[in-house]
Parts: sequence; structure tokens; C-alpha cells
Amino acid sequence: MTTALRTTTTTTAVALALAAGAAQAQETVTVGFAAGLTGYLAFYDGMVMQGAEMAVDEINAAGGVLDGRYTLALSVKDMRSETPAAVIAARDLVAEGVRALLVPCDVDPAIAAGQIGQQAGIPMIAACASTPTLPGLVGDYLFNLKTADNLQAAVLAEYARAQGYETAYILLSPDTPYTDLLPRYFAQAFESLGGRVAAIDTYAFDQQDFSVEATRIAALDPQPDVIMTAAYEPHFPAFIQQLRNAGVTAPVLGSDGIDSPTTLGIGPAADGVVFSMAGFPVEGGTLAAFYDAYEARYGEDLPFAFSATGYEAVKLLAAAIETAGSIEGAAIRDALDAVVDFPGVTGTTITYAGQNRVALRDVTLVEVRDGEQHFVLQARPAPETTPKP
Amino acid sequence: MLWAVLPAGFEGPLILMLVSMVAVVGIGIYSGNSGIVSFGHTALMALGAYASAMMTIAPDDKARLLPALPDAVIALHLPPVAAILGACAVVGVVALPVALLIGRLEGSSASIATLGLLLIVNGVLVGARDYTRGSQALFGLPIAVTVPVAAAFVVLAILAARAFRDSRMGLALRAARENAAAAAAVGADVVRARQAAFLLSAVIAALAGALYGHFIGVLTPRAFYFDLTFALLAILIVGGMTTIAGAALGAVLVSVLVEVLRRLADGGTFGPLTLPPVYGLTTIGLSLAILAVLYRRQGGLLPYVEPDEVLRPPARPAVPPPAPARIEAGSGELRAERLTRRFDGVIAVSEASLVLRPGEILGLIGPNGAGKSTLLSMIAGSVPPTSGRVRIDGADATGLPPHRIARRGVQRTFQNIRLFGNLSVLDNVRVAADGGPWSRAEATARAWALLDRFDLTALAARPAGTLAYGPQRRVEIARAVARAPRYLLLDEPAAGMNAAESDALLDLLEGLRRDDGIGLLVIDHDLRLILRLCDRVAVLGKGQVIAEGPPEAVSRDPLVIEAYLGRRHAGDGRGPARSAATSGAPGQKTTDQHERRRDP
Amino acid sequence: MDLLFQNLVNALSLGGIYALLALGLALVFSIMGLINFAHGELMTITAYGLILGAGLGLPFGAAVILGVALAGLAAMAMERIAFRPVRGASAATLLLTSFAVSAVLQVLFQNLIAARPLPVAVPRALAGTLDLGGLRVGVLPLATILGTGILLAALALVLRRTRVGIAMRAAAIDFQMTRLVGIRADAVIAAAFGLSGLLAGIAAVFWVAQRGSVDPMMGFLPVLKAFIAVIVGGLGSLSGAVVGAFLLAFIEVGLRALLPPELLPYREALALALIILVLLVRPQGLFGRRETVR
Amino acid sequence: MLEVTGLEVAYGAIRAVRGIDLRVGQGEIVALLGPNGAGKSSTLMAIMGVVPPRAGRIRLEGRDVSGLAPEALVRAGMALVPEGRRIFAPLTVTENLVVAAPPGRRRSELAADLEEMHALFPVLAERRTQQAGTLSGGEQQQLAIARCLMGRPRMVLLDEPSLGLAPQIVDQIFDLIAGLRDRGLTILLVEQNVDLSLEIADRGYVLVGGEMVLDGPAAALAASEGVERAFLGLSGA
Repeated sequence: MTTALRTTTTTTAVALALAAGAAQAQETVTVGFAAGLTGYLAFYDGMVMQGAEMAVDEINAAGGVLDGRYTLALSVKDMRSETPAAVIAARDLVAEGVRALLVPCDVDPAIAAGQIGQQAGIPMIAACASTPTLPGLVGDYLFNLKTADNLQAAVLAEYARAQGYETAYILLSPDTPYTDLLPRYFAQAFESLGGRVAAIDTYAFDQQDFSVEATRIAALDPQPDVIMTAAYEPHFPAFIQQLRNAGVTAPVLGSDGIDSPTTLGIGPAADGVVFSMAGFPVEGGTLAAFYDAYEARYGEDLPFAFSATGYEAVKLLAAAIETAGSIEGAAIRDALDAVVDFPGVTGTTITYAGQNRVALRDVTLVEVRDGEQHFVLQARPAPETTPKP
Repeated sequence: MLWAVLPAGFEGPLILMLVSMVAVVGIGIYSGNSGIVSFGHTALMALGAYASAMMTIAPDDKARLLPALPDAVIALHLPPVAAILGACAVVGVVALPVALLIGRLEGSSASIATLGLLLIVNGVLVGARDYTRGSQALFGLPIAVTVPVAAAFVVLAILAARAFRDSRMGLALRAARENAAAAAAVGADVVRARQAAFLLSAVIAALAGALYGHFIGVLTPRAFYFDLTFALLAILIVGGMTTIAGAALGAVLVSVLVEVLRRLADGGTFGPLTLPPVYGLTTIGLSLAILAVLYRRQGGLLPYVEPDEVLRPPARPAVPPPAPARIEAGSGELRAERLTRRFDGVIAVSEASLVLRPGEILGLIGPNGAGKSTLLSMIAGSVPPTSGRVRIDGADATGLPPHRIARRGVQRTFQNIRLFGNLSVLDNVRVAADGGPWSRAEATARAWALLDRFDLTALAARPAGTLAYGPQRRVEIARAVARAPRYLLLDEPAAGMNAAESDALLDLLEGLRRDDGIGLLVIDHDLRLILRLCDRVAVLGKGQVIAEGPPEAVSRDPLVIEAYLGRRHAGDGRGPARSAATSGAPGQKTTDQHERRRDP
Repeated sequence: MDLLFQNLVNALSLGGIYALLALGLALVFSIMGLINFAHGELMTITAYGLILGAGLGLPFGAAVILGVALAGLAAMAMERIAFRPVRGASAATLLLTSFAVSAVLQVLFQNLIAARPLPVAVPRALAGTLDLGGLRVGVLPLATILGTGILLAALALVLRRTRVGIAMRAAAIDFQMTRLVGIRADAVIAAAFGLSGLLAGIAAVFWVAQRGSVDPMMGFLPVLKAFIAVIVGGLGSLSGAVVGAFLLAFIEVGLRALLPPELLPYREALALALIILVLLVRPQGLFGRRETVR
Repeated sequence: MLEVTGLEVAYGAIRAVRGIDLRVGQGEIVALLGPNGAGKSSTLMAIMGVVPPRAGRIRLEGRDVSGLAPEALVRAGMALVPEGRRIFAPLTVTENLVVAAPPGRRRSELAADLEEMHALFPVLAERRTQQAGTLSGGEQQQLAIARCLMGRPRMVLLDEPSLGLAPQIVDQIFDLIAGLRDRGLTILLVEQNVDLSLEIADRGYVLVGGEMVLDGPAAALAASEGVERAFLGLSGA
């Protein structure tokens, strides 16, 4: 089956190459993606997949990698947002002979799929799971690409202090590393900059009613200067609505989990929310150009940074293959590990060298006003503010 | 070796299929035998998986991930297979109180309790994050489940399930699934059997959970919640919950379906066809398959009978049937003393007393609604008396549950035949014979002997529910006799029979009295049968014993005739005129009565 | 005092939503023995209806009517297509059928509408707070309490005063006898589904207004809660379902408000344990009818 | 009015009714008698469409109504007062009556019907707001009869109306039944109480073991020993 599949693809590729008048025969390097195309991850993984598709096509259109010896292909398996299915999908992909693997946006299936890739010695990129501990948990073949939680938290904390906020109220959920660790990193950074954490409250993932928490905040005296959370959908929209309903007016800081249409669509409640993200499409920037291309191809009128990091992931892999001069797993891994200032499409450079496979990159802050994102700042946090993963 | 030549991509699905087979075979031990759909076994799988994780994750990782664990647990580092078995033992201990509790429940309240178990275990696993990492993934379980390992455990699970199914408890539970009241009436301790079934199935479910954990390598509470529950139930329902073969077949079919759909859903080229990816095809396909089975065959593809039971006719054991000694007359008596029963303020039976001795046949007659069946049910323990006492051979048996009464030597049949419809005729009788003071093989031999005696041998393998009326009655009586009772209570054994059938029945009943020395209490409307059969007859009218004595005397008692037919017949001169309502010609009287009733 | 009052409001508004859902579940269950887990998808349909309405440029009120009507129609369609073939089957069969229906609908939502959450804009008027003599109350919780309260009262009126309401109650007591007095089985079942759909739709409006977004899986959790409420109240009892819903909401809000932080993670387990405690004392639920032993 | 031919009812392998014929003429009271388990209730349930018959035809006023659903039969003019009354216990007396009014009936007509029932059953008027489950057995039986009358049936089937009632109450109920005929209703009465049934009936049938063993005018049946023999199980002797 595997061989048959490869032969077909090769034949097509040869035909194409002949038609183009190219002299060499091409082989395919397949990048696998165990993606949650159904279930709760569908939104995130779907965008990563589309971004990755664009990068693959772009690279192939430019002649492939390693002097045109290889073309790229993307093989996607739906893991239905279920961890066991992620294992099976990853095993299938490994059996198919993929040379690199993208892992799902959520940490659990990312670890599960990561364990398979690690065993097989296949370089992997987490294009949208931002937990900085993830590479450490899985092993030396997994690289984080998205703005890591500690980076986001540090930039948010710097911004908060710059705004003159003295006290912060923090809402976290221990149910995922993202919603648990990011606010804790923020607390750490905020305090290291002289701020004070007024209270830490928790919510549960199967909770959709935030009236009690909102009531508790409304009853605080004095009111906190700022409220920070890494909650995302569906919790963030529910929380912010009920918070405002309870009469709390304090500014709210969020993280890149709320970079979604919902945040922009819920209306006045979200006005004034500032959150961190991987990049912002400033006029004339690379990200704006990418979004234009993305819209032209997929017709989405609101592309999000997940598509850009999916695109970046494939570009990074291609660059690593070029550097390594090989499609062998270990060689690609070593090349990735040595990346310095790779120009990302999100408008920042990416560095892995010396970062324990957690990408060092700029963080962008945006503010929601009238259903639109407005650029606030782009920055790389000071190393001393950045909490250790 | 099959798995060695499998394309690499198939190994994972194959293992998953085997693991789900262990799970559904395990669930089937409880659900299939008892007929109660369980939503809670996924929770037990979770416990098994987490327990095995505690024993296999490397101590360093455990110390890092779960620092709150006791040092002894952190230090544990067993090889996977040992840990899987250890996890089964741990879950067995944890599940014991659960089994004792849920085993007491039946029907939909039991189902709901299992749903509660699912919710609670999930809540605890999510909540106890210091010990489980909560909603976050617990990882680092060694991936150790290969095809042969999984297959070996499938065999183990099937053997355990089959052993339970064929055991006394398993048979009793299946009987209760078919008819709870009848199972109690033959003396089966259904609660105990259900508790045992739950415990065993919990252990097998834990096994499946642990295997699952060591296949995936990562655990989250969410992985053991509604999605998995639904998937496993789908397998059980499609294959047929009531058989082990059905569960196994379901696992194969559903796994193949999922695998095919999964590949289709990813799109790609299949021969000449190129398909676009269709996301969610697996879920839709699985759901439609379930609906199709539910609409067409509610029992699933292989209901009730294991394939080998169809292929191999039931065999007679080599041992001779035990023959209980004839019961001596005068060796005791069954007494009902001033039994009274009220239902919502209505008095069904009022201070009724009866005595039944071994070797005699007592008839109990009376019009509809007189309270005959209620009186019988009070003696048999299925209706607790409001007041009064029941004594069996001198010992007080008032208020005992039916299966305890049955164990003291009192058996009954039901007005509306209550057989174990989907069990074979042989098994119907065997359930009752199982309770006697003899070995399993002897019990089976006794069941065969009774089939011979009641002319049912040719029907031994037939599901009892498919029999005609007469044979069904005979099965019910054979079943009641199987446990060698001292007293037998028969509620309208001849109802709905034609003359030839009731003549044959008469001979049978006389034989029970003559050859076995059993004391019989017979309720029937067929007075001819009562008069021919009984030594004494008691008449119940409006809940009270209004006459008792030899059949001929009773049949002429005007009180009796009035109770049956009304006053006028009682007065038409065929017996001593004890009734007050007699005078004038019948036609005349009708008018009188009308007048009287219209103008009180 | 303020906090207590606030949380009372919170519990009442949450309980009101649970009650509307539980009532719909109980209505259908009492008539045809089906615990409809696809009830949650009716909520999702309403939420999508709100978005559709906004997309069509309808005012919010009209969008609400559209969404709720869609849920009612979907409920009746669900009964006609999926549940009629298994009418009269065992409780487990019916339950599984509804699971399957729910799964199919979720996938359809994902494929035909959107896999990701979609925002639902709620009018600004609902987002404010009111000052009631020094006590601050959100407009939305207040509207939820008033709305569910009025609706429950109206429903009680419908069930007591109108003939279709009385027929539904009769059908819940003895379905066969209801047919024997001339009520059409199909009609009363369709009416029960339609009504349960409307209730789910209205509950969804309040739920989504609090939540701000809709996604294909949205309905599962509230319906699970409503299911628990129905069990506590007593399967088959309509008033029991309402009482069970408020009891559950009070337990949930109470635990979240009162538990010390170190016990907060166990709140769901604790809430369930309390529920089980109720069921241990009254296995048939608060208002359940004990099966008579004959 | 009602004509049943070759009716067979079976539950699984058990044949409860074995091919019986039965005819009820316009304005008649016909008693269907027989001992317990004779198949009387099964016959009624099959006529009313609750239990699907295995064979046989049912005609109402000349029209073939076999296989119709219970609700359709009710609208065709037939009504059943079931064994055990089966009133809606948690509902009030009035609600029990209202639920049985045909869907098309207008409010004013409905009120008139209720008035009529109150006149016919004064005790129900007194208890109109009471929960039906709190009524005594006799009152419940009256309610059950009143409920079936709400549909303005032309043909009424009564299943064991005397069951579980005290003798004076039974007398009352039978008076009521006789009164129904005077209102122009046709009645098929299933009873154990042979005497009273034959007193008010015009004709009777005796069913034993699912087979019709006797029929004839009520007076003749009352005088014959056949009924007694059938009941006492002496038919074959």
C-alpha cells in the first residue's frame, strides 16, 4: 500500500517534471499532520492544515527542495480531536514514511502523537500548541513554533506594568497546561516587575456559567486594576460577558487562544480586551500579504495566526532540509536546533539555537475595539522578565 | 503469524479492536447476563488505566508529574503485564462496594446508577489533579500492548465471560433478565448473582482500560467519557448484548467499519476512484450503523444464543439424576395464618387462613377479584402481608423474600405463565435444579429427567418462549418441581387449556402427589379439574375464606355458587338454601331488584 | 449579604435554564420513555438560528423567534425521522438512538455550518446592570429569571388549561388510555417534541446570551445537567424536573461560591455525590411515582 | 352496529381468542360472559385496536374498521371503559373529562357536554376540581364511564365495571349502564357478574378458553344451566 502510493505520486511527479522540461526525476518528501479536523480542535488544526498546504504548494511551485531533487507533499489524517486516534494517525503516518510530522494544537494529543514520532526519530513541529514544556515532555525531535506561553505572559506583564496597573486578578483553569501555566507565568512576571496579584480564581473546563466568579470579582474591594486570563472558547466569551454583566469594568488581558472570530463578534463586552498573538497584519507586512493570499485561496474573510504558523512550520522544515542537505530525521532535527533568526511570515524572526526547541520570537499585542483588532505593540520580552518554563 | 504480515498501518486498529473486544466482553458479563445497559464501565476502564499508570510510569517521571503521590507509589515500577494484572486487582477491590450497591438495583434505576458512576469517577479523576494530573494528560505509560498480548487477554476475557455465563450465577442472572419474578420464585439469589457479575465485569473492564492505556501511552479522563461509552455500547448493541459472540462480532464489525470509514474520510485514491476528504464520516457511518441495527434487529446480530449452543445440542451428563426421597406425610405443614393484605386502602385478602400438608391437594377457588392470587403471592413471599403469618414446617417465614421462601421448599407457578422466554427449555428447568443439594452435573441430570417426565425432551433446546401454551405450562411446572419442593402452589395451571390438555395436566399433578409426596395448592376456575383432583377445597370470596371442605360439599354450597354467579343461581334449589335472596320467579325478581336499586 | 443575594440570582437564573431543558426532557420521556440526548442539538440549532437571523438583518427579537421556531420544528422532524421507527422500544434502545442522532447532528453542524465557535452578538441592553436599592444585578440574569419564570408559569397554564396540555399530561400518565379516549398518538407525541424543542430553544437563547458563542458541541453539557435534574426530580414527573433543575443549580452555585479553594476542583464530584445522596434516600427521585408491587 | 367475525388474538404462541364471532345490534346491551382467562378482555382490546388481532374482521355500522388505531375507532364512534378504570389519577375530574372531548369540539359545546355529565353523574359535579385518584372506586368507575361518553360514542365497550366494587355500588353502576341504553347507546358488556349482567342485557355470549360456547337471549341464558356449567368448568362434563 505504502509503496503503491509512493509510486503513483512519483509517476505523477515525473510526468510533471517532464512536462516542465526539468532534467531530474523528483522524489516526494511527505510531511504528515495528525490533525483534529473534526471535534473541538477542528478550528485550529484546520487552519494550520491550510497554512501548511499553502507553504507546500509554494515550495513546490518554486522547484521543491534540495535543488529540486524533492517535492513536498502533505499527508493529513483526521484524529477527530481524540487522543487515541492521534496515536493511530501518527502511527499510520510513520508507516507511510513521512519525513516530518506536525502535531495537533492541543497538548494531550500532541504529546501522544509526539511519543510516536519521537520513537520513530521523525522531526516534529507543534505549530500552534504553545506550552513551552511540551518539547521537554516529548523529547529532542519536537519543536515548539508558536509564541510560547512564558513569552506571551512576560510581554503581557510588561505591558500591564507600563499601563500602571498595580494589582491583578487572575482566572485560570488547571484543566490544560495552557490555561493553567500561562496565567501563572503572568503572575510571576507581573510580580517580578513590582505588581501585586490580588487573587487567583479557578474555573473548570466543563463549566459554562461564570456568574459566580463574576460575582466574586464584582465584590472585591478595592477592584483589581487588571484581570488576566488565558481562557479561550467557549469560556472566554462567556466569562467576559458575565463579567461585564456583573458590572466589572476593569481592563482584561488575554492570550492568543482568543485570537478568533468569536472574540471580535460578541460585541461590546469584548471592547478594550488586550491580548497577545503571534503576529499582526500591519499594512504592507509579510503577514498581510500572506492573509491576502490565504483569503484568495480559501475565501475566509478572517484568517488567523494559526494559518500563518502552519505555513511557517513547513517553511521552517524546508529551510532545515536545505541546511541539513538531507531528508534524514536526525539531520533535519539538528538543523532545526541551530536555526537563528529565520524570517517568519508573522513578521518576526524565529530562533531555536540555545532555546531548548522552544521558538524565541516576538509577541504582538492587539486590542479589540468595535469588533476589530488594533495593533498595540510588538516586542520580545526582556530575558530577566521571562519566566523559566 | 497474522500480525507479522499485516501492513504496518493496520496494527494499531487491530490492537484497538482487540482491546475494545476485551472491554465489551467484560461489559457483557454484567449487561448481557442481567439485561441492564451499563454506562459506567468506561469509568472502571479509566480506573484500570490510571491504576496501571501508577505502577508503570518511571519513578522519576512520576515524581515530576505527580509529586503529591505517596513515596511508595512513586517508587513502584512494574513491568506492564504485571501492572495490568495488578490494576485489575486494585479495581476489583475498589469496585467491590460499588458492585454490592449497584447489584441491588435492577432495570433502569441500575442503568442510571451506572451513569452516575461514570459521572462521579470522571469528576474525581478531573478533580484529584494532584494524583491524576486532572484534565491534563498523564503520559509516560510504556507502550507495551502488541497484537499477541492483546489477543491473549481477549482469550482470557472470553473464557472468564463464558465461565460466568455458564455458571449457576450466570444462568440465574440470565433467567432473571428474562423474568425477575420467576427467577426469584425458583429460589435464585439474583442480587448476589448480579453483584458477582458486576464485580467480574468491573475487573475485565479494568483490564481493557489498562490495555488501552498501554496501547495509547497517554491518559486523560476525557478519553474515558461519553465518546468511548457510546462507542462501546454501539459495539454491544450491534453485535447483540446478550451473547459473548455478539459482543466479539460487534467489536470486529464496528472496528472494520470505523477503519474503512476513517480511510475513506481521509480521501485519496481507491482504484479508479479519487475521493475528497469527508470529515466526520466515521461518526456518521457509525451512528447510521447503530440506527440501522436498532431499527431492524433490536436484539443485535447474535442475540441470546451462543453459536456453539446452536451447533451442539445440549448433552445429558453421565451422572444419574438425583432422586429426592418421597416426602413423608405428617412431616410438617405449610400454614397461612390470618393473612391480610391491603392495597391503597382496598382490602384484597382479609384474615385468610389455610393449611397445606405434604401429599395432599388443596383446591383454592373463588370468583375473579376474590384475592386468590394475592393470597398465593403472600404465601410465596412476592407480596408482603399487611398482617398475619406464614409458617413453613413450623418455622416463621412471614415477610421473607420469594427466593428465601423458595429455598425453604415452597415453589409456585404464575397465573400468566412466566417462563424465561429466551432460555432453552432445558435451561428453564436447570435454573431451578441448580439450587438443589446436588452437584452441577447432577442438577443438569435432574433437569433432563424432569423433561422426560413432563414429555418435554424433544423440546429441550427450544427457547421456551416459542412453545405452545400447553408445553409452556408443563415447563413451568417442571421448573417448579426441579428444586424438589415440599409444597407447590399452582395458580390456574389449566387456564386456557382444552379438555385433553387439562386431563393430561391432571395426571401429572396427581403423579406429583402420589410419587413425590408434594403438597399441592391449586387455584383454578375449572371446577371439573378441582373436583376431580382435590382432597379439600377452600373457597375465597371478597378476600375471605367463606367455605372449606371436601369438593362435593363445597360445590353445592350456595354461598359458593352465589359468590360465583350471583344470588339467583344460589337460590335455584340445588343446595341447602343458606342465601337470603330467594323468592318468586326469576323474571319477577329481576324487576324487584331493579325497583329496589332504583329507589333505595 | 450582597454576595449572597448575587449568588441567589445566579442560582435562580442557572436553575431557570436547567428547568426549561429538564422540562422538555421530562415531557418527552414521560410520554414515550425516551431520554433524548439530542435535546442539546436543538439548543445548538437555535443558536445558529440567532446567527442566521442576524445575518438576514432581522432585529434581535425576530431572530429569537426564528431560532426558537427552528428548534421546535427540528424537534418534530427528529421525532418523525429518527424516533418513530423505534417507538415502544426499550429505554436503552431509545437512549442509544438519541445518542446516534446527537452525533450525526454534531457532525452535520461541523461540516455544513462551521467547526469553530461562531460569535453571537447580544443586544447591548442585555449586557448592563441594574441597581436595585444598592444591590447590583445584571440585566441578563434578571431577564433569564423573569423569562424562565414567566415561561414556566405560562407552561403550567398551558398544561393545566389548554386541551392539548391536558392531553399531554394524560399521555404522560397512561399513553395507551389516552389513545383510547381518542387522542391521536402521533399528534400528542409530535406536540410533546415540538414543545420540548421550543423550551430548548428558549433556554438556548438565555444560555447563548450568557455565553456569547455557539459551537457544534455546545448542547451536550447543559443537557447532561438537565438529565441529572430530571433523574433527581423523578423520571416522568414534570414538576419534579423543575424542582430537580433548581436543586441542581443551587447545589452547583452553592458549592462554587462556598467551597474553600482547595476543595474547588472536586465541586463536580461533590455535586454529584449530593445528588446520589438524594437518590439513596428517594431512589425514584423527589417526585417519582413508586412502582406499585402487585 | 358491531359485527366481529373470526376474531383471533394471540400473544406469542399463546392463543387467547380462537376465532370467535360476535354481533351487537343497534341499541342492544350484549353481555360477554366467561370465567377468568377466557379471553374476554383480549377480545375487547382487539376490537378497540389496542392488540392487533391475528385474524378476523371487525365492522362498525357496516364499515370495516379492522386494523384501525384506537384513536381512529374512538372517532368512528366507539369507546371503551377499560378494566380497572384507568382514570388519569393525578388529573382533576374535569381534566379527565376534557381530555376525552374530540379535538374539534368548540368551547361552548364542551361546556354543555360537561354540564350533561354533571347532570348524569352528580357526584362528579361535586368533585370536579378534585384529583381523580382521590375518588372512591365507585366514583372512579363513574368517571371512567363519563369520560368515555365525552366522545359522544354510539357504541360503548365496558370491561368488568363491577370489579373491586362493593355490592351496592355495583348495583348503582349497573343502573347507570342500563340507563345508557335508554340514551340510545349500544353496549357490549364484559362481566364476571353473570346475574347482574344478564339482568340488564338483551343478549349474551359465553366465552370459555378463547372459544364461544354459548349465546342467546339474556333471559334464556339466565335460565339455562349451560352458563353455570361453563363457569364452573363443567361444560365438557
